[in-house]
Amino acid sequence: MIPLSWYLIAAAALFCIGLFGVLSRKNAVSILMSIELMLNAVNINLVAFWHYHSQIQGVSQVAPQVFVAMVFIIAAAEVAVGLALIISAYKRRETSVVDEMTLLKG
Amino acid sequence: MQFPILSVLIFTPLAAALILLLLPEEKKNWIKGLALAAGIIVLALSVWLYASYDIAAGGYQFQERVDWLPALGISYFVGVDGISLPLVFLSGLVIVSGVLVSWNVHDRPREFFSFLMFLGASVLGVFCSLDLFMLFFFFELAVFPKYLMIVTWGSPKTREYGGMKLTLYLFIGSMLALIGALAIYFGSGLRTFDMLALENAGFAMAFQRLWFPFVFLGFAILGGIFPFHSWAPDGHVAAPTAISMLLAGVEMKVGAFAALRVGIMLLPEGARQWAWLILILATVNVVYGAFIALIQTDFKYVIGFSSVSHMGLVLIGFATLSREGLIGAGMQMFSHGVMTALFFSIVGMVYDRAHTRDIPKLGGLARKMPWAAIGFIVGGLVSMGMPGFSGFVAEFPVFMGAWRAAPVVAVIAILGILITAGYIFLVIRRVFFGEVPEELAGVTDVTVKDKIVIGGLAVVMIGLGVFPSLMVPMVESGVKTILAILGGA
Amino acid sequence: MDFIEKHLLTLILFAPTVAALILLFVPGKYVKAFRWGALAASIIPFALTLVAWARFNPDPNPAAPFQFVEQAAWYAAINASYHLGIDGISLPMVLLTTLLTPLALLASFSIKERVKPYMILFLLLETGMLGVFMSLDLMLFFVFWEVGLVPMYFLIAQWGGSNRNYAALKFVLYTMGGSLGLLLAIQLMGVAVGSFDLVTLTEKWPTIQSLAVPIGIPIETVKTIAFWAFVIAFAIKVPVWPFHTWLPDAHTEAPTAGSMILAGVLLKLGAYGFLRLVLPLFPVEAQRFAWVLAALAVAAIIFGALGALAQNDFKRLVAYSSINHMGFVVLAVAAAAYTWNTTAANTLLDKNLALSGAVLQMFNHGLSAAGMFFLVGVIYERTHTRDLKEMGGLYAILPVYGTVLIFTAMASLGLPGLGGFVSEFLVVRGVWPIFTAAAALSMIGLFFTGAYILKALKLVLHGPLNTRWEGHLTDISARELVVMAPLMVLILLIGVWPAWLLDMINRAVAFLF
Amino acid sequence: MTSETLVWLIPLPPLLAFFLIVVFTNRNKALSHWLALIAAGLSWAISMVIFGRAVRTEGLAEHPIAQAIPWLPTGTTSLNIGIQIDPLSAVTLFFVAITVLMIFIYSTGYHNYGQPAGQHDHKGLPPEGAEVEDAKGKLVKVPSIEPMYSRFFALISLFAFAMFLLVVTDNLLTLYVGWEIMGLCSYLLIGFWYAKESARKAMIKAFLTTRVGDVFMLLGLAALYTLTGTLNYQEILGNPDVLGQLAGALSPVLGLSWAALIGILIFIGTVGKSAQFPLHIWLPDAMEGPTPVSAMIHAATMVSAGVYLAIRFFPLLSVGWEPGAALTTPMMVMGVIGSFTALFAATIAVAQNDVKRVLAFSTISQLGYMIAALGVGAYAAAAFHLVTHAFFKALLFLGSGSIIHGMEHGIFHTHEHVDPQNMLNMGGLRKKMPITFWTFLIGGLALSGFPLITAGFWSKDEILSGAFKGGQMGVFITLALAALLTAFYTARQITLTFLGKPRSKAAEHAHESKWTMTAPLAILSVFAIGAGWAGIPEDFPGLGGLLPNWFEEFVGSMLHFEHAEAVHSLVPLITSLVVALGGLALGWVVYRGLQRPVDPLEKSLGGLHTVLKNKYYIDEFYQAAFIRPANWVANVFTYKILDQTVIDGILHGIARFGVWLGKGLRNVIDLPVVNGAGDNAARGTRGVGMYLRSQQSGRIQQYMVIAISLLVLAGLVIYFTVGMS
Repeated sequence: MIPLSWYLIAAAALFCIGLFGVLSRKNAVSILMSIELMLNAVNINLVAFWHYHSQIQGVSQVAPQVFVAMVFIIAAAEVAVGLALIISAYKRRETSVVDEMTLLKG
Repeated sequence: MQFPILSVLIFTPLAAALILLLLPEEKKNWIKGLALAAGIIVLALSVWLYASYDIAAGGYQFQERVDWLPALGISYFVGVDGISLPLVFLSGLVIVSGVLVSWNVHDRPREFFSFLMFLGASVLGVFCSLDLFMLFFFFELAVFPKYLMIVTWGSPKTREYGGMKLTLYLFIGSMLALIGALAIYFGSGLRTFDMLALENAGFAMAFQRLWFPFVFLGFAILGGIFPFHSWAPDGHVAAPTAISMLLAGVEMKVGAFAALRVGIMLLPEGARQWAWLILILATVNVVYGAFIALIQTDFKYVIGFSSVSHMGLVLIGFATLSREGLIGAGMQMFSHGVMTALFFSIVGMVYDRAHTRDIPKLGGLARKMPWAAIGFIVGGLVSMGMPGFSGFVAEFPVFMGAWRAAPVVAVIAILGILITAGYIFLVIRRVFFGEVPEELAGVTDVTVKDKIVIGGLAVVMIGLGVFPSLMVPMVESGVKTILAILGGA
Repeated sequence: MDFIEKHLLTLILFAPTVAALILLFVPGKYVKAFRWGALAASIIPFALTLVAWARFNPDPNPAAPFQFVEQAAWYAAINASYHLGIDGISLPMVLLTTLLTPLALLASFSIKERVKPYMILFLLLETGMLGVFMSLDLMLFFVFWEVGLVPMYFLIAQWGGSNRNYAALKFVLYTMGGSLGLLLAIQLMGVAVGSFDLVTLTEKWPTIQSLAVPIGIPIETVKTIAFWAFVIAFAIKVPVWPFHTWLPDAHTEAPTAGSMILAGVLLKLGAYGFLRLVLPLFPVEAQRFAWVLAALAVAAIIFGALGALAQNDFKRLVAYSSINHMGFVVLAVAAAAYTWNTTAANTLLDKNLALSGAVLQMFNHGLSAAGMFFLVGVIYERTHTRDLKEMGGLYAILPVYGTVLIFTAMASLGLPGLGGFVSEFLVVRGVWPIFTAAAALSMIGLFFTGAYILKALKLVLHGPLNTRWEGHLTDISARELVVMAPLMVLILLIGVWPAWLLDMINRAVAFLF
Repeated sequence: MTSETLVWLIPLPPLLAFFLIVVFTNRNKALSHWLALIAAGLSWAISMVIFGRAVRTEGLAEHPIAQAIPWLPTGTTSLNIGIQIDPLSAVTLFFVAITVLMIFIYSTGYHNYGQPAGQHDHKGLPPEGAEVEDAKGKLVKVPSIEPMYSRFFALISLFAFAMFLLVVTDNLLTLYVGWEIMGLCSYLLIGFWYAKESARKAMIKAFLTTRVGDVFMLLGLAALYTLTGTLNYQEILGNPDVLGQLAGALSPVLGLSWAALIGILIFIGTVGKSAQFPLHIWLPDAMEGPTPVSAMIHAATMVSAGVYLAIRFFPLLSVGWEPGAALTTPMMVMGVIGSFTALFAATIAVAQNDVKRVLAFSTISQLGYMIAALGVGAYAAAAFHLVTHAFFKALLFLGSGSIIHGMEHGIFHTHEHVDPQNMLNMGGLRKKMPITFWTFLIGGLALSGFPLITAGFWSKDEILSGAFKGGQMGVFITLALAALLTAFYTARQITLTFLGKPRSKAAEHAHESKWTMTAPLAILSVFAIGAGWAGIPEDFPGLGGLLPNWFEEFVGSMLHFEHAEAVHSLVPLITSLVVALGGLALGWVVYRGLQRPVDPLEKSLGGLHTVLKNKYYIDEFYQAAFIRPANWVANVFTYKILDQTVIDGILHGIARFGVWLGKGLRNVIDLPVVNGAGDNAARGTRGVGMYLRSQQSGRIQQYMVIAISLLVLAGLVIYFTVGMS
């Protein structure tokens, strides 16, 4: 069977991709997607650890799935809010490029 | 549980402030009316308090106490004594007059009056709090509206400068004071901000000597102590009339009062140790302020520096730590509050009509606005300590105290009175007498509301000067407590 | 009636104030109302003073040296109380004040503009002056002492002559500056003795051994300084040379009635201060420095006379004459100070004569100086000049005025048979054995008094008539005669029969000093 | 009524008249002068009654008619004033009352009562005369009535009051009162015609010069009152103990005894009032007043008052002196000053042309006589001369007034412009105005001491013999010389005025005055002769003892020591005969038949004459030595330098310093330091803020980069620090 570390590596890779996207993408939407990637990376970790843990102890717990489910829900909500913000921002500013949204510039 | 009159007193303006913000912009008369109503309620309550305070019993009365953060020993704890009650009354007076004189503020009256009420609430809070934390809370509450009002409604040329300067000075002051206060809080080991408890904490000598300067100076900066006074003239000049009245009339007393309440009453030994320094600084205040007022050509700056000079007398009174001195200081706080409020209101009236504060450009206004002239003359006589007016009954004991503590101070500070007489008479002559410059030909007389303000304040000052017994026993009862502490420590 | 008896002094003292407050609410356009109202109001205290005079027992009673005493708590916190009372020294002064004020008000009927504030200020002024003469509490004394200044300042600064601002400011600042020392000394004494009551202070202060004050200098020095503080404050008011230069300016610029009161009463405040406070409170110091006072007094007499001789401004001349005349009062005070603790019968007599002379001189000078200033005002209203050189020969067209002027001038010159002589003779006689040289030197002043009075008469009345006045001048009016009549009658009365007044003064002086 | 009450009443009527005229009747001339006349008459009547009673009283000197009331309460004691009639005041009262009454009557005429008011008359100027139509309907100029007629009578009434007061009082203080009131009246009367510049100057000169004496006298009063505790004559002068003490006590001045010092101080008062050298300068100028005033002041009353005071205080002045003994200091002073003045004034009188000025200087000279007499101790003689002189000098003055009137009449008639008072313009008036002539002649002879008949002779002779007896040869010779000159200028005056031919048209048309003026002359001339017979010395050869020397006994009784009767030597008698007659003759010879109005002496004396004419330039000297310096001290030193420069300078300096200090504080400390500190602190904070602000790009990703890199950094730190352990 596949050892835990593979999952972790994959998750880490995924997280890094997401992070890179967040930091590098100009478009707010792609930044949002990158955030999703990072969240999913976390989910992979969660699931992987749950599996690993249940195998060792032989009993499976519910809490981790709940965690994951919670993350999905949050992520979904977040995407919804995020997209809404981006769209409204796009409506006002005719753009979705974050570099052009510098209202908070001191 | 008796009727929580102090809370009502403090929260009436606060509530008024909030309601005002919710009122529609265009309902100017509602706004003014509400503000005035709140002010009058405050005044009425303060008068009622003043009348029903039991002088014989003395001490802190009308106490209310609600635990707020027991873990930290913070509680909502208010009460008034013979020192603070006159100041409460003063605040009431000045708030009402402030509302009246700023009756025709056209620029965003809603916010204006709301902030005015905020300010009122904060000063009342400071005077009433018996809890160090509450005191600080109210103390800081004032900063925000003050700044905004100066920069928004102040005189265009200097309002940013004045407002910022004032805010910074006061922040520095309160920072120092806060450090001191925290030191007291932790040093007492009582884990409480209850000042009555802290009064009997019996701090160690070294401790008191170390922390007294922080607390006292911190608050005294708001009292305009030399060399941290320079915010006062600039701030007063920059501020709109009503705010100048509140600033000079009440806020400076807030500083002095807090310095007394927290500094001297909590750290009496420290006060004893540092009295000499305060005496020196305060004496400088008196003479220095007077001298500079003598050569000002800006009507409002004259008054600003005269406040510096007079607050010096208050601080001298404190620093003498003697019965007469403290009585005098208490009286002087009230007398100067009323007087300077009157001054600034009249300066405002003159400015609104003449559109200049440059003394050389003014003249002969006594014919145009006799009430203003009379009011200013009365105020001037008070400020030069002319017998028969409140200034005399206030300054005389201060000097007696000075004789007890440090005669040389009395001898030097008396100079201030002469110089005050000098610049007051000069200003009266240049502004109100002589020939009317043609550009002032169109100046109109003051409004009825202005007359009410002038008349009211003037009557208070004269009444007090003729019958000092109206207030002295009250102050005396407060001084008893302080003397007990000083004696005890 | 009982109320009046109990509060006679208070009534006298505050009747003008009350009247002033009432007038405050009368619209300014009723000029007549103000004139007559103020006049009527000022006659009330005069009438009451006559009542007091009638009920006054001239024989002092050691148990109660002061009469009509009233005492009420005023500033309990520092033991200052509202304590009034009069004795044989203050009663004449009170009478002088309450007499001169109505006359001055009558004299100011010629004031045309801003009558309302004028009359109100005048009434307040009267209260201030009366208070000084009545107070038996040092703080109260100071209160009224200062209160008197303010109305006078505005009277000069508002209704005065061309240079009024300078004069008014000089007057008020000089006097206030002088009284700062007084204020400090009063505070010190209050702290040291713990009371401001004159009676208490007079007992305790002179013999006090230690002050409750952390002051690094021996008590004698402190007392000496306090003494000088008092002396300078009063010396400025009297005024004694060299503190006199405010007086000519103030007088010259003040309105006529203002000058009348200024010379008639305000100067007396200073002299009264010497008698009531300096001598009783600082006997030792006063004795030590009596010679200085005497020297200054002689300087005042001589330089006052010479200064008057130098003037060509009629009003200034009369102003300087006040310095000259008040010098005699101070000279007498100095003599009394020098002999305060004497027991020798004849020295007691000298002191007594000198001081009685001083008080009488105060009264006389009040009458004659007020009269002179009024007459100057009368001529000024007609000619609109005070320059003596522009007058001349007016006797021919103003016979009545001329006669009145000569009478008053002679009174001020000290012509025997008129008031001035009696007091000046008493002073000289009293001072002679004590300060012989001073008395002798003062004769120089007396001589030049004659010189400047005659100079004035010569330039105003005599000589060829300056034709520019031909037909322009009207003789003194009935109202003005009514002002002068009481003064002249009193001057003559005192000159011919001084006993009616002197007796009271004399007993009081003999009792006090 | 008792004598006391009567005496109280003597001064009152004139005072009453004064007030009534001033207050009520000054519009009505007739009423005014009647009031004055009645008042004077009353006083005169009472005085006569009193005099009569006084003469008949035994031992009046010891027990005078006296009464006193407390006037000035002085502590326990009180200063009393009252009245006292003793021989001296009785005789003074006698001549004062008469002369005053005469002068009052004379004045009505002198001021042309009954004449019309002049069209061009001005108040304060002598009346110029009025144009009226005479019977033939042509305009003629006649004397016009004095515009200030009523005022004149008011003033002389006050004057009379003062004089009476001075005479009847019993103490020095009241005397001083009367003394000073007279000073005032003489001031006002000399300046009666105040619109004349000369009068204006003269009135002030008179008042101030006498005041010099008065202030010293006041000092004397003070000293006397201090030492004796009273000012009453009897208690001081009638009390040897008091006098003894005063003589014994040493004064601080020049080692004089108090008696001497006080004596001299009081005597200086006399010098001022009686116009003795060096305070004589005012008297000649006083002639600016109307002639009755000259008579009043310079004969009957005021100047006599000075001598009266000296005589009155003779006991004090001479305390410790016995006849024949050495003189006391005050007596020496009096002797020297008196005799010098007598001669000095006589010399000046010789060179004067104004008829009144001559008399003025002769008055000074005669007063000098009296003072000198006191100096040598001839007490009664001095008093005697005082009386006689009063009569004949009043006579002479009124006579001169009458002359002037006559001349003015002439001037009106001829419209000639000559000085009616200049004797050189007169001459030959004897026929024009006989009454005036004869009376004036009597007066003149009396003045020059014409032997035997005239009063002047007896009194002068007494003085000379007194000086001779006293062994004061210096005084004796000086007085003798003075007497010679007196006789000379009297003769000169009479000759120039009445004898010879008129030297001007005015003089030709001169005209006798009306009876109101001449009647007093007649009456006075009776006394000018008769008064002398009251004092003929017993030991006078021939006449002696025909009449008792009443005056000597009566007045002499005032002194407490017996007069040492030396045998009467003929030297003084012969001297006085010689000088009197010789002088008269000389004067007559020199001026007889003078044609042109030029004084022959001018050539013969030359420069000396100018000096005399100018009164030895003493006025000029005083002007330079005293008056100008005094004015300088007043104007420049006291006022300009002391007051305006020094004292005010200091005050203004203080004020300026205050302002300067204020500016300094503001500009040197407040703005740069105090404000500066605050502002710089603020600026610093602001700087930091600005820097941080630049970091706020607003780029969310940039923020995150920073955040994460920091996070990583922190992680690494923690890993390597914590994780390693």
